[in-house]
Amino acid sequence: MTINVSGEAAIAGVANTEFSKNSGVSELELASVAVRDAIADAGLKPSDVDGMTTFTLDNTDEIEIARAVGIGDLTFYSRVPHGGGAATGLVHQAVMAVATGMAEVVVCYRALNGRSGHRYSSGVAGPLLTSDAIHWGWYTPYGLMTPASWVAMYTQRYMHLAENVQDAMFEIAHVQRQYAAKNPAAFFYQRPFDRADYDASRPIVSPFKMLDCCMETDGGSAVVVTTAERAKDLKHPAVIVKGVAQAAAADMESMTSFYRPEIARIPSMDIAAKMAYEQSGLCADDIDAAVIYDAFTPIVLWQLESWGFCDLLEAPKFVLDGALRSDGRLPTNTHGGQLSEAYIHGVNGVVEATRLVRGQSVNQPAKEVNNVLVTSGVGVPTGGALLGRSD
Amino acid sequence: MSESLVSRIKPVLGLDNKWWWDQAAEGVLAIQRCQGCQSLRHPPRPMCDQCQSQEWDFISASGKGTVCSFTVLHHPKFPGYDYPLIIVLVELAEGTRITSQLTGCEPDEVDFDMPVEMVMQRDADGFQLPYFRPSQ
Amino acid sequence: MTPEQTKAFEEKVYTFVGKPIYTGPRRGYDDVNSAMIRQWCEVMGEKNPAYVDQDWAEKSTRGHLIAPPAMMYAWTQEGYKVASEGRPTDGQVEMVKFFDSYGFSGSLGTNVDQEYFAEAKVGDAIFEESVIESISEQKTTARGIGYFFETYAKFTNQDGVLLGTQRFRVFKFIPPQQEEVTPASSDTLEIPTRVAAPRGQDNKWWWDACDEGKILIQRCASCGALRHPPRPMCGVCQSTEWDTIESTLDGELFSFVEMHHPKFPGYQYPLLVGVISLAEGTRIIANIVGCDVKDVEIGMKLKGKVERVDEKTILPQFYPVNN
Amino acid sequence: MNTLNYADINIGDKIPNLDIPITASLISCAALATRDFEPCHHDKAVAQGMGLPDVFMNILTSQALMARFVTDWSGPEAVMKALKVKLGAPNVPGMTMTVSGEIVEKDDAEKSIKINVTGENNIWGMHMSGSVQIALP
Repeated sequence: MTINVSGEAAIAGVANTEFSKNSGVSELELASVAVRDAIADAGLKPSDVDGMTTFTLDNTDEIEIARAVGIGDLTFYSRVPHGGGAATGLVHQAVMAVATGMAEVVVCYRALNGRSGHRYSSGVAGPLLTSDAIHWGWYTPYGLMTPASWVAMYTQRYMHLAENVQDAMFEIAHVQRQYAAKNPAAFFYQRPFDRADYDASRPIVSPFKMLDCCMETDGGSAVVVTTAERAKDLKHPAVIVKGVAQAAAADMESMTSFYRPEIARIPSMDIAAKMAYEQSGLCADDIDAAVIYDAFTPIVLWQLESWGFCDLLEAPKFVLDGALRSDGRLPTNTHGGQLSEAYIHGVNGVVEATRLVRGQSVNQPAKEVNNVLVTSGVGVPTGGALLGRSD
Repeated sequence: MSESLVSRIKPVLGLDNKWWWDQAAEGVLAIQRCQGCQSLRHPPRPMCDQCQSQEWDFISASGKGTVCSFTVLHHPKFPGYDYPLIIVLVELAEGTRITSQLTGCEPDEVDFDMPVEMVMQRDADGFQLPYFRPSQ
Repeated sequence: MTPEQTKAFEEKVYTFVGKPIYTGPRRGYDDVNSAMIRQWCEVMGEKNPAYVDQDWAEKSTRGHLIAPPAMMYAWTQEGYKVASEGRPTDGQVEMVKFFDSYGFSGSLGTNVDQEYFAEAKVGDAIFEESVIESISEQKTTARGIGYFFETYAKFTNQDGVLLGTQRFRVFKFIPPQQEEVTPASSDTLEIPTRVAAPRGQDNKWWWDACDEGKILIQRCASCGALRHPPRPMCGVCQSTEWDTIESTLDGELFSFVEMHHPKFPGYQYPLLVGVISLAEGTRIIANIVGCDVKDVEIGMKLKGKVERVDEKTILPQFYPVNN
Repeated sequence: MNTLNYADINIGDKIPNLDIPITASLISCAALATRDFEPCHHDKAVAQGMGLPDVFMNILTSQALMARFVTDWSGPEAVMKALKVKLGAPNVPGMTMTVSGEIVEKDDAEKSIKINVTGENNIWGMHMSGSVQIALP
C-alpha cells in the first residue's frame, strides 16, 4: 500500500433523525435534518462542508440537500453502490477525499422512507427496470425473490456445517432487542421479547422467523468526516478512522453468490478485514466493541468469523458464550441494530460506533472502549471500518 | 390563445411542494417564509438555508416583479403548450425569483428589467398556475 | 346476437324494470344480535367498541351497542342454501336467469352505494324491500358486451324506522371467450403465472432451450471450462467463443430454502428452492418437488426434469432419487 | 378510545395507510361473516371455473374493510352516514391490499366529512375506490 489513510481522517459529528414507520415528511427533509444535526454535532457550520457522499440507492440529490441546508461550495461528491454494502463505503470515500485534500469536511448521509415508501422486503417481483433484471431472472421463476430468501440459502448451508446456529440466531436477535429496549431512539424501545415469542414469530423463509429479519424504517442518518487535524479542535473528542476498506471477492453475484466452492461464509468481508487490520496495525484482540451489519441474524455470525473474533464455524459458540452482551467479550449492536433500532442501511451503525468510541452510547459497556469495528451489508460487495480514540 | 386538447405536463406533488400548488389552485402566488429568521425562499424546501429551521409559513406575493432573464422556445414543441413559448425568470418585488411563462407580449417585445405582473392561468382541465404579463 | 335477437331480448328484459325482488318486505332470518356482530368484527379486524364493548357503549353518547352500519345488507342475506341448493327464486334471480339464457352469463358487481339514516341496535328486526330500479342500454366494456342493472333496497326496523338505503349495480355480460372473434383484452383477468426471466442477448438461448425441454450448460470453446449462469466471456481464459453441452440433470442438493412469506401469486406453496450441484460440475437454482420438506436434506441425490409449471412457464424441477 | 373532533379535521388531511394481507381464510371467513354463501368466495374450484386463480373477496367484505379503515381513524363516536364503493380488480389470496384515504369535503351544518378511500392490491392494482361519509362530534 503506497498511501496508508489510517489516522488521516476522523469522524467529528454524527446524527440520526427520529425513526418511524411513517415519517410524514419527504426523504429530502429527513436527509436535511440528519445532515444539519451531524454538522451541528461536530460544532461546524453548514458552510464548512465541501464534500458529500451517499448511496447510489438514495433518492435525494446531494445538491438538493446542500441547498436546503445552506452548505457552501462542494469540491467532492461520490456515491457508493450495492445497497447496505455502501454503509461504511461512504466513510471510505470521505476518508480518501480528506486524506488527499480533495475536500476537508465531508458529510456522509442516507435517508429513506423505507417503510412508508418503497419497501425492500417486497422483493424483486415487481416491475424491475434496472439493468440487473437478467440477473434476477435466474431466480424469480423459482420464487426466490426476496432478500431474506437469498440470505437464507447461505444460512441453510451454514446450519448444515456448524452447530447451534438457530440458538445463536435467537441470541443475536434477543441481545439486540434488549439493547433497543433501553434505547429511547430505537423503534422497539421498551418492547423486549423472549424465546417463546421468537419461536412463535411468523416464518418468513426457512430458517428465518420474523424476528431474524431487520425492520423497515423511515429515517435518516449522517456522519461528518474531516481531517484528524481539524477534528482535534471540534466539539467532541475526535473518533479516528484507523482502517477502512471496501471489497468484492471474486466470483460474486449480487446477493446470490451460490456458485463458489463454499457459500457458508463471506469472502468479501475476509478481504475487507485483512485490509483494515493491515492499515491500522490492529488485530481482533484490540477491538473492544462492534457494530455489525444485521439485516438478518446469521450474517452477524459470518462477519464475526471474517474479522477473526473466532474460527470458521465457531461463531455460534462465541455468541452463545455471551460475547455480544454488554459485559461480554465484544458488546455488539448496542443501539439495537437494524433488527431493533432502525434500518437506515447501516449508517445508523456508523453513528453508534462513533458514539461507542466517544463513550456516549445509551448502552455504553462498563469497560474501556478504545477501538470499535463497524461493517457494511453483506451478500453484496461490502466493507468495514475500524474507529478508535486518538492516541 | 388556442386551447390545446392535450394538457401540459403537471408537476409531481410531494410533501415539500404540494402546498404551493394547492395555493396556486386557490389563486395565491405563495412564497415560503422561514419562521426562524423570516427569510423568504423559492422553490419551497423543507429547511432554511440561512438558519436551518424547519418551521415555515408563507406569504402571498404581490405578483409584481421584473424580468431577470428570459428565453423563447421554438423546438421541440410539446403538446399542451403554445409556441413560441416565452419563459421568464421573474425577480419578484419580495426578492425571490420564480420561473414562469410570459403572456400578452410578443417575443420581440420582451426585455430585461421589464416590469411584469402575475396573472393566474387556468387550463381547460382546471389546472391553475401563475403566468406573468407586462405591467399595465 | 342478431339485431332481431337483441330486439327480442331487450323487449323482454326491460319489463323487469320496476319489479319488486321480494313480495312484500322481507325480514332477516336473525334479528340484530351480538353473536353475528362479534364474528363479523373478528374477521374484519374491527375493534370499534361501539359494536362490541357493552361497558364502553353504555357510557358513550349513544348509550347502547349498535350494529356496524356496513353489516346492513348482511342481515337479510339468504344463507347456506345459496351454496347447497342454489339461490332461491326471486325477482332478481328470475331476471338473471333470463340474462343467462341469452348468453349474458358473466356477472360482476361494480358499485354499491349505501346511505344510513339510523343505527340498528341489538334486538332490532331488519326488513328489506327491494326493486329492480334500472337496466342500462347495451354497453361494451373491457369485460365484454352487456347491460348494467341496478337494484334499490330500503332497510327498516320493526318500528318502520328507515335505517338505510342501498343501490347495487351489476354488469351482466357475455364472457369474452364465448365471443367468436373478440380477442382477450389486456384487461381480462388472468391466472397469475411465475415471474418470468427477462431474455436478453446473453441468456435468451438458455431459456429458449429450456422451453424445448433441454437444460444447457455453457462451455468455453477455447479452454472447455463450463459456466452457469451464462455470461458472454470465459472467466478463466477470457474467450468470447462458446458452445454448450446438455446437462443430464443428475444432481446433488447443495443448499435449499422453504419460502413462507411473502407469498407471490403464481407460485404453489409449500415452495422449496434449492441450489443443486449438477454432475457436470456447475450449479443451478431450481425448485425441489415431489417430496415433503421434512425429507429434504443437503447432500441428497436429485434428478431434474424439464416441466411445464404454469400456462407460461417451463422450468427444470428436481425430484429426489430413491436409492 | 378517543373520537376526533369535527373542528380538528381539515380538507386534504390524509388517513395513515392500512395494509391488509389477503388470505384464503380472510376471504372465505369474511364472506361467511357477511352471510354471503356464494361458492366463488369459499370454493376455489368454483372460483377457478370463473377464470380466477383462487377464491376472491366479496363486496360486503370490501365495504366492511373500508368502513373499518375510517372508524379506526375517526374513533367510535363517529356516525356513519354513507358508504360508496366502486369495485375494480379482485382481491385474491397472496396479495396485500393497501387502503388509503383523504378528507375531501366538510359540511359544517351536518358536522360531517367525506373521505375518499381507495384500496389497491399489490398485484392487480385498484380493488376498490369510493367514499365514506361520517358525522363527528
